[in-house]
Amino acid sequence: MGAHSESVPVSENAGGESPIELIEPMEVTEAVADAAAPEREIDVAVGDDLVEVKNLTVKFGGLVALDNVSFTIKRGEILGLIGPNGAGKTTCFNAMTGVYKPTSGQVLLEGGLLNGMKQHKITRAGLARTFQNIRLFGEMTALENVAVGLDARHKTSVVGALLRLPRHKAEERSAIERGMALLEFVGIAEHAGSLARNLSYGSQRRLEIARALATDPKLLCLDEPAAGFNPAEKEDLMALIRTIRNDGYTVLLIEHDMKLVMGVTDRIVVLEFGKKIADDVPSVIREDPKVVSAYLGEPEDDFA
Amino acid sequence: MLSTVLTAVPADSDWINFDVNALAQNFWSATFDGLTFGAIYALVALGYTLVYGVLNLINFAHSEVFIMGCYGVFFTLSFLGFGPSAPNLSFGQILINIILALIAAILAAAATAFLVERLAYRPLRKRNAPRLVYLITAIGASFVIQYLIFLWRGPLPEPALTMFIPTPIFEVFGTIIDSQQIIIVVAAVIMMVIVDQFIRRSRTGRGIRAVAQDPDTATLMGVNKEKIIVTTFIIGGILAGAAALFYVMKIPSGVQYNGGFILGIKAFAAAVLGGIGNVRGALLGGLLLGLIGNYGQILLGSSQWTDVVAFVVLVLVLLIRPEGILGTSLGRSKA
Amino acid sequence: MSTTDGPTPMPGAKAAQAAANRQAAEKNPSTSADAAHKTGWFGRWNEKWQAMPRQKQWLYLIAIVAVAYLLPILNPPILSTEPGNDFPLALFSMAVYALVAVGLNIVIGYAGLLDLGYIAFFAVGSYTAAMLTSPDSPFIKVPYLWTLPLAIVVAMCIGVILGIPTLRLRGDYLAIVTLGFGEIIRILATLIPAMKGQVGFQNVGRPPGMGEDGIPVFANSNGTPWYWLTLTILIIVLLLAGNLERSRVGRSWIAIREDEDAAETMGVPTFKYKVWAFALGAGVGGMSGALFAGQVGFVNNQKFDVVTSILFVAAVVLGGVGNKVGAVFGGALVAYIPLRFTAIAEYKYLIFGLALMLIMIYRSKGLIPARNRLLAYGQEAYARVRNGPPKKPAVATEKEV
Amino acid sequence: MRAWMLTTEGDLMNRKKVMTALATAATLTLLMTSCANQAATPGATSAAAGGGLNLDIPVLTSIETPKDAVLPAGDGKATCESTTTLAYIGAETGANAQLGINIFNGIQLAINQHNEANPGCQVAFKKFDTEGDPTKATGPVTQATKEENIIGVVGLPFSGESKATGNIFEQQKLVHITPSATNPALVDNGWTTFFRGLGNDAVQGPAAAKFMTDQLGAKKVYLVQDDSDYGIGLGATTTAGLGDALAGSDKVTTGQKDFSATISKIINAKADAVFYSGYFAEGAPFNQQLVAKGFKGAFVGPDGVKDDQFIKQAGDASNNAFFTCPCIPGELIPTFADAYKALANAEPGTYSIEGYDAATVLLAGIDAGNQDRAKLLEWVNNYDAAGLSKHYKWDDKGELQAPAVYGYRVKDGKIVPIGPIGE
Repeated sequence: MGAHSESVPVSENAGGESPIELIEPMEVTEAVADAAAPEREIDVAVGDDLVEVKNLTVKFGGLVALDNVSFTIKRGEILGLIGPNGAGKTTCFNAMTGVYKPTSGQVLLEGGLLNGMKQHKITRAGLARTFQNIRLFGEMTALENVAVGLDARHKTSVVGALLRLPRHKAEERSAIERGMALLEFVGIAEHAGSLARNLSYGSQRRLEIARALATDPKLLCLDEPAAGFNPAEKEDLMALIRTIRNDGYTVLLIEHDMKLVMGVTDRIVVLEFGKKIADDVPSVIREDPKVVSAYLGEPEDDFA
Repeated sequence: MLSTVLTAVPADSDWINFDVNALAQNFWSATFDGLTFGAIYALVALGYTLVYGVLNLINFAHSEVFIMGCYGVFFTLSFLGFGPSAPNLSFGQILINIILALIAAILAAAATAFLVERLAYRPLRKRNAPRLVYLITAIGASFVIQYLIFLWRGPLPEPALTMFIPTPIFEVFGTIIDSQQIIIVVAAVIMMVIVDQFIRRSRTGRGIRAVAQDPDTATLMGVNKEKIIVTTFIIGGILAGAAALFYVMKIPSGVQYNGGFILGIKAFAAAVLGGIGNVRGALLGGLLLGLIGNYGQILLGSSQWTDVVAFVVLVLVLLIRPEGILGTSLGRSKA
Repeated sequence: MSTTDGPTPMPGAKAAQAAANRQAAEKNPSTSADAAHKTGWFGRWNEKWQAMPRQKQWLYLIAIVAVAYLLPILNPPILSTEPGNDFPLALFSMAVYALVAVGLNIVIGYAGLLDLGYIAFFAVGSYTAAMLTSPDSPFIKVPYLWTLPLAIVVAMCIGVILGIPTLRLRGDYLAIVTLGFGEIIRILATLIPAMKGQVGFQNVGRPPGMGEDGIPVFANSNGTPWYWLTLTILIIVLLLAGNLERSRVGRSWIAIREDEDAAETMGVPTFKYKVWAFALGAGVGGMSGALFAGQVGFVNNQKFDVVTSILFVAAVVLGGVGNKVGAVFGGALVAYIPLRFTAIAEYKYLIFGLALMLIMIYRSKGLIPARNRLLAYGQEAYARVRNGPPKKPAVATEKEV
Repeated sequence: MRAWMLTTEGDLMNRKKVMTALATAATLTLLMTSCANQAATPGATSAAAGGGLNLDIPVLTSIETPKDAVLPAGDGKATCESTTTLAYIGAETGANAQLGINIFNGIQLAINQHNEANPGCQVAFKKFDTEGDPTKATGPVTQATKEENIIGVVGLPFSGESKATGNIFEQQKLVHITPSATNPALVDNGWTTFFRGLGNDAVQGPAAAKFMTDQLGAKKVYLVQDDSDYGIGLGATTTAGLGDALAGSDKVTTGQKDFSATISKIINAKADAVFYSGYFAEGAPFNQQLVAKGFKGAFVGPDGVKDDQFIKQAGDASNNAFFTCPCIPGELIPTFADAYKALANAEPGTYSIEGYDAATVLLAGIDAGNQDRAKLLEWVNNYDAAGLSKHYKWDDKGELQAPAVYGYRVKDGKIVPIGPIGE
């Protein structure tokens, strides 16, 4: 961690939540971010509420998977969502991204209600996600996978594509540019032409992130992105997540690996049995007795 | 667009009518007859439901499992000297012959189900094929069976088989109920109750439900998933074989190479109507579909409407309540 | 698999699962190398083709198209279906089947929707052409060529009407609903008097033009002009399908086929694109039906059976699901075999049924495996990656600091 | 919950067997109880009376052949190019294959006899398969018309395919004689190359009506027609011929299997004869169900029903069946029947002799030196001579001038002729 350095977001208000230092690679990153999402508004205040989860409850039959959970995600932060297995992390995540209909409660993005919206509309509203078990489009190349994400912002109609109208051509060109930039950003540009299913495991995870970033999200939700990674790969991933944040994205991270969570997040929400038991910066969470007891008896966990 | 075609039809024809009087007049006979057909649909529907529960797939070849059962009945009874005219035998002899036919039908259908599972489904399961691949393979299997029968037996229906002349048993609401209707409905319902209890109470049944609910966990817990799948196919086949006997009883000239096709769609519609994956739903859906089809036929004025009505019911159910009337799946049903 | 599953049933197994996932994923590259090897001569040929410069590709294409147009005149001895069947008419049949397969490929191959009642759209197109041109029909008459676009529109409308209730559901429901629908159209043609059941419509219209001998150019016995007309339409449809393929539409379809939930999550309006696929496929099917009706000159309810529908599926699967060139090949083959080898014509359903099974089990990519190119300018980008020195990824740069 | 996981496979299987046995046992019990009832009251109540009918019409054992009948052998002195070809176009495979086989065996017999007798004129014979399908017929017909050597055609057997392809023959001026297509409207297309070698449905319908009312003595005839061109057309002409004797009518569809609705109407109408205007595929189960429901009257069907399959499928129920057919019982012409049997290893079937006679007309033309399409067409146009089965002379539309309709009945499991009807 010590050797690690962070690049700066383009935002002038940077520095609200975490200390930022200006260093060289910034230029590269900035260029990439610009290319990937040229129209993105990044000159916004860091620290505002971006997403509000209000009294979210999800029931499956008689089982309460998520019980009246509320928290906020602030613009420009990396929020960790943790908890022992079965605590309701993924349920919470799925309820936010529209996979499940919450039994009650609300999810607001920049004040707009997301509940009841179709999943693809939620994505377009600015919430993108990756999957715990990688779900790429296996028969597509890496670049095409990213292009699907980019299409979320494209406006070509079926007729436009059929007749190759100018907008279609322009969007196709920009898709190539932005797609390549994104692949470069996550570090797998040389595999742009490989089928997703032929990529190595690590590259697949990175590609998922690139694909999610391609939808130009306001909030990027990562569902256990380090699952199956070795320590070195986890280091790389942490660096990538930070870079993403520093590029002006807000990140929600569900993770099992406590070391990773503690190392990369700005704030952590802890769930247990579907309820929120803690919500604070990592250093406080680490000492919270409730959290510690929740995690006791989890043999495989390297929480320490 | 279709509706504009309909309204543009010259008025000289009575191709569709809403003959409420006819329905009122024939209501009870349509009801009893509909229940008879419904019982047959229900037995076939169970095969769809069970396989769907376990594999999450529509077994397109199930209609051919059923028609092979029909051929089992046909060959056995032809061999035993039955033909288009009512047999001149004592009731004991008829009974024994029918039982032999039932056994043959069950064997033929169950063997077909087994082969379909082995040749079409298992190789795909081994390499974890996508769903579309299963569907196409099953369609291919169904096609192959149909045209093997076609090449063997030709395009025509087999000669009719009359097992016995239905005799009036009693009269309800001015409608005579005959022995055939009673046999079919009661036997089908009893068989379905047995299957229902089997699924609920027996060890294999619990295995089936475990696989339906979560195949991976079931495997981890020591259930032999492959064996359960084969068993499910075979149970479906046994029921289809029994349905075949009743079908030939009801429609003696229905044994034809492609005779299972429409019945298969109707049975599937019945399974969806009741809630696919739900054993009791299959019974309910089958009986309801039999009734709806028969009422529709009388109301609209041609037997061909039965198929259209069944199809429309299927689409409506999918539209309004895709989980069916009873809804719950095989795995989730209470133990 | 499904994200709508309830809570994970097995606590404590996540790490193991992730490791297993990883193992599975790591295994893939090696198996795919095998797969590339298995594609055989066509695979190699395909690679060569992709590596060719655009101009050279065009040259080859023009040569192939020219040969295709000349086929009825060349009547090559081994290929020819004569003496059993007139070769130009056989070519017409093949072209119609190819067109059907290209249309159905949009539905099955791109969007992964198994439509087993495609014949219904073919029938709708046939009836549209027949009812608007045949003297047996009470409706207003229009020139035959107008019925081609009309058949597309009518078939698309019916596709949308049928698609909206069913496309929200899982794929296999769609399969059985379409199967039923294919049969229902036939029954309705029997029941509705205006559709004249088995009696049918005679003297369906044809494109204008009269030969010197007083025989219309587009007589039902003159296969060549019908073939040329259909081939031209086929080429246009192929070009348009290619346009769609290399656009967000094609990407959305393939994404839906690969993983519908993930596609939805990536912002693809999956339902909308499924309806589009269904409707566009229906449109092509309708047009094929209108062409067929025009050539045969006679339409009744007997030929629109579900069996033919399954032959259509076989055509798509044979060529390679998702591959439009394969679809052309598969469609032509399905029409050609019974016409050329009349001795085995009786076994065609058995043969194609077996082919469906065997191909799905042993060679699920079909006879002509090819991957869809989904980016309009993808080749340039890939060439850049291959040729130019890859830029150092941003993250790697960071790590060095 | 856990106990079952430890169960051995054997247990599972046994369990299943028990269940199956239970199911079977339950079914058996049911069957027993109901069959007991069945045995007590055998047979169903009869609703219709068949008493007034004259069902026992004597079987025809021989027919007179015209003394001056033209035979394919001719005088043995004919000469022609060795490329001269006649063709059969029609079903060889598919659902309608049997009818096609009957016909082309007849043609083959005529050509064989001709070629044996005429060493100087060896006519070639080609067959083209349409499967009897209008949509498939254009290919083979076009191919046949393109082959210059083919100067005459026997075919096409079915009305639908004839309708779809008649214009191609007309364009190429190729004469064709259909041995079996009976739709009256076929001659109204203005085709000069179309000839019909038998009576059409407009002849058969009234003949059938007359047969039912006069010979069978039916007072109330119920007419059931299918949805085919053939069934509808023939139904109309029969209805007209029946007049007041028509007790009612109903429609069925191709492929229908359950006829109970129609049958209850028939029984309610107390009809003593049923005319089924359609094909045997539906006619056979229809009659079987009709008789099973207690119908005691006569079942009459046209040439579409007259098929051995009808007997096979309807079983004993077919004993009440009569057929009308514009076809001549070739099996009663010993010379023809024997030669046919030697060739085809089967009895002559429906339309075998029509095929034979049609080929004879064309062969006679070739022998008379009419060896191109135009001349052969002219020859058929002016033809006026007896064939083995009947006299052949066509009017300007291509309709036979003196067609005959024969009646047939089922006796001892076979279809046998009962003589000309409707005269």
